[in-house]
Amino acid sequence: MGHLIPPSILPYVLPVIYGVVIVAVLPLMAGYIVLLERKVMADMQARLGPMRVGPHGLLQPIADAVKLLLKEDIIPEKADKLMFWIAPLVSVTMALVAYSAMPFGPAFQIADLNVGLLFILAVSSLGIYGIVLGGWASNSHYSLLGALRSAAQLVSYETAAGLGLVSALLLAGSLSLKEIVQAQYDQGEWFVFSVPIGFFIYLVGSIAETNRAPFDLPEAESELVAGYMTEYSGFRWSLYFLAEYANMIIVAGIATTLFLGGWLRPFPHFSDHLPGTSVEIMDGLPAMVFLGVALYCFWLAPKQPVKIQKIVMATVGGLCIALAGTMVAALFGPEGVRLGVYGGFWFMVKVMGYLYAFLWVRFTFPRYRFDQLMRLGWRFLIPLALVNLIAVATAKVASQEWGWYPRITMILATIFTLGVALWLASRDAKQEPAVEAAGGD
Amino acid sequence: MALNYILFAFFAVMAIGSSILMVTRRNIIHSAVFLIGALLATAGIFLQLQAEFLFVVQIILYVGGIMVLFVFVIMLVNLDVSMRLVQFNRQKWVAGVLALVLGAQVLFALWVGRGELRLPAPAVDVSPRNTEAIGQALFQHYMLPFEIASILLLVAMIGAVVMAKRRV
Amino acid sequence: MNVQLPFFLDRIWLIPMFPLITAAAMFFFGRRLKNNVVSMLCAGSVFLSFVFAVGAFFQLLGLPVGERVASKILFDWIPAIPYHTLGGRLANFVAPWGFQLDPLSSVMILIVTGVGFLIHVYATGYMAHEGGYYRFFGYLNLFMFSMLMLVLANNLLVLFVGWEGVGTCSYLLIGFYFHKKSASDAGKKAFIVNRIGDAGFLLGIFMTSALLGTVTFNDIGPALAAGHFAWGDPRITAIALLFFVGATGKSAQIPLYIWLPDAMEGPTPVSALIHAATMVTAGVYMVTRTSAIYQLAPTAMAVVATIGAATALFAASMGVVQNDIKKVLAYSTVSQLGYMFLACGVGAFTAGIFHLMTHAFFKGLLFLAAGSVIHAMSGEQDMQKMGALSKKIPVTYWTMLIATLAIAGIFSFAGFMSKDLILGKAYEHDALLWAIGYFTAGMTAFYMFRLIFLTFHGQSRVDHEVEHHIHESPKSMLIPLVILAALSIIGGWVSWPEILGGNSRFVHFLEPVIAMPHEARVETATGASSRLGEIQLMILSEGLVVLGIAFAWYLYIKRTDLPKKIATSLGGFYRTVYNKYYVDQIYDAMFVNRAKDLGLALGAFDRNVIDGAGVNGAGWLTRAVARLSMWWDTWIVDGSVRLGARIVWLFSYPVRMIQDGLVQSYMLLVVIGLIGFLAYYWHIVHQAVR
Amino acid sequence: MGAPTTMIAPDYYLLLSLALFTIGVIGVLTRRNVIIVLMSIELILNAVNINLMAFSRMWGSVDGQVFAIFVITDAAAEAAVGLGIILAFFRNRETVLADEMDMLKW
Repeated sequence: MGHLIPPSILPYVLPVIYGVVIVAVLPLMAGYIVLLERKVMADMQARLGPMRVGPHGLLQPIADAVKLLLKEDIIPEKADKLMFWIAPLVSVTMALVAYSAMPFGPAFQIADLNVGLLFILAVSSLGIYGIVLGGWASNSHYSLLGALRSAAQLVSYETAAGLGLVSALLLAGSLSLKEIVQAQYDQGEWFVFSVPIGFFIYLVGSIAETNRAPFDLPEAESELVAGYMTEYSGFRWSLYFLAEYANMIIVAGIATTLFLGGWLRPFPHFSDHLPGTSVEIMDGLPAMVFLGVALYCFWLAPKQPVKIQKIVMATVGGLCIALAGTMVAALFGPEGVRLGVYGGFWFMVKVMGYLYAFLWVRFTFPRYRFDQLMRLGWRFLIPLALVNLIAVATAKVASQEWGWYPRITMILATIFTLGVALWLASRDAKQEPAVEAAGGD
Repeated sequence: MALNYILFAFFAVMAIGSSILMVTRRNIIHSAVFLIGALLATAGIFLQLQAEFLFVVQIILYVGGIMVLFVFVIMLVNLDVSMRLVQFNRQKWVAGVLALVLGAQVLFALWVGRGELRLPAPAVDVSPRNTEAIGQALFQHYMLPFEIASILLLVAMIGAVVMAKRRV
Repeated sequence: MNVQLPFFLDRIWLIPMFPLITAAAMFFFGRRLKNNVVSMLCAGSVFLSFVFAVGAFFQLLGLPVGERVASKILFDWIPAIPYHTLGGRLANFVAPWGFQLDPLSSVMILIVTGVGFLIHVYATGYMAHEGGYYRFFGYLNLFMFSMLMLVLANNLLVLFVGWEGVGTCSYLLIGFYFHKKSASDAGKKAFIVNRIGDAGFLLGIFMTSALLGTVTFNDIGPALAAGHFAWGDPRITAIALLFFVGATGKSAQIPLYIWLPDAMEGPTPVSALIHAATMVTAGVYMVTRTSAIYQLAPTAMAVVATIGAATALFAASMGVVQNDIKKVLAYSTVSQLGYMFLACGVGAFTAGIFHLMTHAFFKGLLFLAAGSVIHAMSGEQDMQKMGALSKKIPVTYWTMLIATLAIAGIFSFAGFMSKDLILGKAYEHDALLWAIGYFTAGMTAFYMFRLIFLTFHGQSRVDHEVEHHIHESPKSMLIPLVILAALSIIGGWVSWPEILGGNSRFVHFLEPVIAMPHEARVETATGASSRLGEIQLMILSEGLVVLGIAFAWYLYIKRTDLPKKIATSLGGFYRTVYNKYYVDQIYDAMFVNRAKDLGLALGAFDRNVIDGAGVNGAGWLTRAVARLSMWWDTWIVDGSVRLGARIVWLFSYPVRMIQDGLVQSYMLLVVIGLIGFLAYYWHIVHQAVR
Repeated sequence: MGAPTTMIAPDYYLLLSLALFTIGVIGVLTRRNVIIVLMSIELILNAVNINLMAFSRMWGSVDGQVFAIFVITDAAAEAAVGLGIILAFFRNRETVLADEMDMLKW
């Protein structure tokens, strides 16, 4: 189709398409992550969760979205109109912009900046303005306190998380996300296995950065009603909501890219071809999974109480069939398409796993006090990250310059860092300050 | 081609406009926001100058760090008092005029030396590994300044802590 | 002498130390101690001293007669200072902190510690109900220490230390009831009068060391011998007279006797111990101690004898008319001291010391008995308000009667021995002196028995509220009375005169201390031959004494109305005597007021001349100059400074306008500078181009 | 990013930085609010950075960018200390106005 469009704008076409796709899909994804969250919560609490809207509440997100869009949009009297209007936009915009460097697949990436990782970090760190300005603009103490808290929280944990990332960057030797994934492919193992402690630090830091439980102090219902979102409602509120979940996906994507091997499938080097073809057997796996889901849906469909639900369930089954078909078709399609499809699949799978960890943590741990939060960030994570960084650097030097066996050095570094972590933890346990420090700065 | 000029014009106008607004706003928060805008525009200029690393650093440090600090402090100090006061001091007119005179002088300098500065013809990839290049320069040629800068930061940090600490 | 001395002799220096220690204890913690503890400590320490004294005495007796002297030098108080005496000899002035025990001082310490111990015991009873118990006994022990220092000293300076010490203690004890004005006045009077005497004594000491080049007693005799001083050398006479001035002060002789009667303000035990038994005899002791000097000064001897005799008569005459029981005893003390000086004056130093001892016994007893009477009368001292007490307080009565007989000189009582020895010596020396002493003896018998009759006999004149609780004193007071009574009886027997078949052992015991120059011995030898013998003298005096007693009985028992008549019949004379011959008034007129006037005059001089003309004038002058210079400072100096400052201020005005402390205006200046710089730069470039 | 085929003359960048610089100077000189003064200083530093960028691009060397990094470092330090001072001052004097901060006069 190259002849349809003038060559001058050719380089700009594909990115635009990708961008449109992302902006279109993201809200839907966010909605379904919410549904997933509620389902998981219900499961962990031995409940059913939403069941009414759609089969097993499958249509719940759509219902919520409609409700939010139709709600009245309230702006407080004393609020700073301009800021009140801008703030949510800032949040969501920055969240969306961050996707422009996110590699969903070897080809599925808007722009491969050679500072991609830094770019994502930078842009996602701008999201804080949405929160702070919104909290300030609504001219309410709850909002302001929540905003300040979340700002402080973000600034503190960005450092730790960034340092955790750097340990992986050391191994990758590049800031370009694509090359990072490539490095993991070349070195033959995901960096989560090389620098597990870096991964752990980033996990905690990312949870805090996205204001998720147990670090959800900015919107702690028991303390300040809903934090910076107290005065927001309706569409703007949903924008904040969207921004939060978009950010979750971003941090999950970053973690996937840096530690979980990005779009690489498990055991990327294992290759066993289908006889007579160049088809990897392992690539059949996704198709099989979708097929199974489809069959399950078809088996469920007649059991649905209402007719519409039967139809919906059947539709879902058909969707899954279609997906499986595409996968299979992609197997025999051109190289680029195949890589893109499968890369996207594995990427999303890993992201979902990471998010599941988020939910799991959220429903497991109680909320922190603010001073505890700060102490954890400044007195445990950051020193640990620094030590980890030094250890990893030493290990890398040892393996590169002195020719030690890389895995051994990495394991040694990890063990050393673990010791340090234990020491730090015991030290903090020793000097637990009084409760009067609560509320922090 | 044109796109380049368009980008530059966009960023330049955004930078100048928002900085003018920054200087003139009555509400400090608005000023801060417009300064952020100006900084982002500057970052865009950097990007257009193919300094990706500085572009990111500008965003992370300036926008994500320094300005967050500013907004923090603005929210800590009581605004609505200072908002109701006169915003410009006694010497505003003479100061403004003098600043403009200074600008005019530099403008004169630019006018004298117009057209003598040329950007080299763009190589196919101008320092594709901008980050590596900066790293090399920073850690080999500018090692000492780098260390001194780090010490400067340490001192500044201590000073800030001592200053902002209560009951001091 | 560093031959190994026996135990007690080697430790004579301890004798004063015991009272000193307890005195210090009293002053430091006395307030916290119970009364019985205090009395145990103080009396106990004095008793310890007494034991040591007795031991030392007998060990001294153990030595051969020739070298009966034990001296102990603790350390050099004033190290040796070489200097030239008036005689031109090179001498070495050294005042060792030394003690010396010879027959004389041994007798003294026996008297002091023995009588002192008894009086301590008495005081524990007498002072039982007084405040300041520990203070009283502290002073008393301090007095014991000083007195023992005085008698044990081996040189004049240490003796002077004791001398002053006893003076201070006497002052403190007379003024013991310091809240009573009369008491504190009496104390001050005693002290000041003593100062006069002490001044004389001190001058005497200076002259001694200047003339003889030594102050140590043992070296005085050899120094005199070495100096070849003629008999009656005026310098020696001067020394002797100066010493005698001190003696008159301490021993209450004319003209300095006036303090002793007032000293009766003090508690009775004090009167007994200090103002009868021991301290007042210090003068006699000192004169005896320096007898070597007196031997060479006949004039001084004559003065001493005359003064002594006059004092005896004079005081006795005043004692006749006193009504205060203690006053009577005080005047009798003065007159008895007069006897002692009479003895010294006629060269019978041993007799003087002998009388000193017996007098210590019976006069101490008299005072204690009087104190017992006062105690019984609950503080009443006027004999007019007494009478017929002999039944009520028999022990006191009998002991006092014995003492009276002793002082009156009835045969075989202590007083008889010593007094008749003195009279005999006086008679050998000069008939007139003997006559005075003889007459005084009669008066003594008269007023003493007047005291006895007024107090114990006749019909009672006691107030009724006092009447019904007259009571005998406690044992602690009576036992010393009894002991002293016994001593008053037998105390004199230690020197039973040869004529009555005795051997005057005491006198011979003292002989070696008194160096008799041959001239004096020759003189007395010649004097003793031609006149009456001792027996006749004794009989005469006994007769006179009995006469006096009978006269007293006739006046105060038989015809109690007569004394008034006599008093009125010779009114002026009586009043004169009754008012002690107005001596105090005379002294006031002659000395005290003159001294006051002098003080006032000096004060006026100080106020007007010194302060007025000198200080205030200088002050005024200074102030004037200061005002001048202030004007100069203010207008010229400061003015110029301010002028400069003003000028600078003026010229700095524009600069200061810039320095308004505002950051932004400074920034503005920076911008201006930048503009200027750029303009200049462009100017340069322009010229370079052209 | 696709490399632009034609380049813009550095003059434009210099003009831009000049404009920002002048605006910053005006802000520094005229605003009473210290915080805005500080922000204007940041603006001035940005103008400087633009210059550095342009020249480093012009000479094709990264030295200018390195200097820009140092400038940013300075800006961070200055902001931290300055804001600390402002906080302390506000706590003591309840004001953020520059022309009331004249305690060091003369």
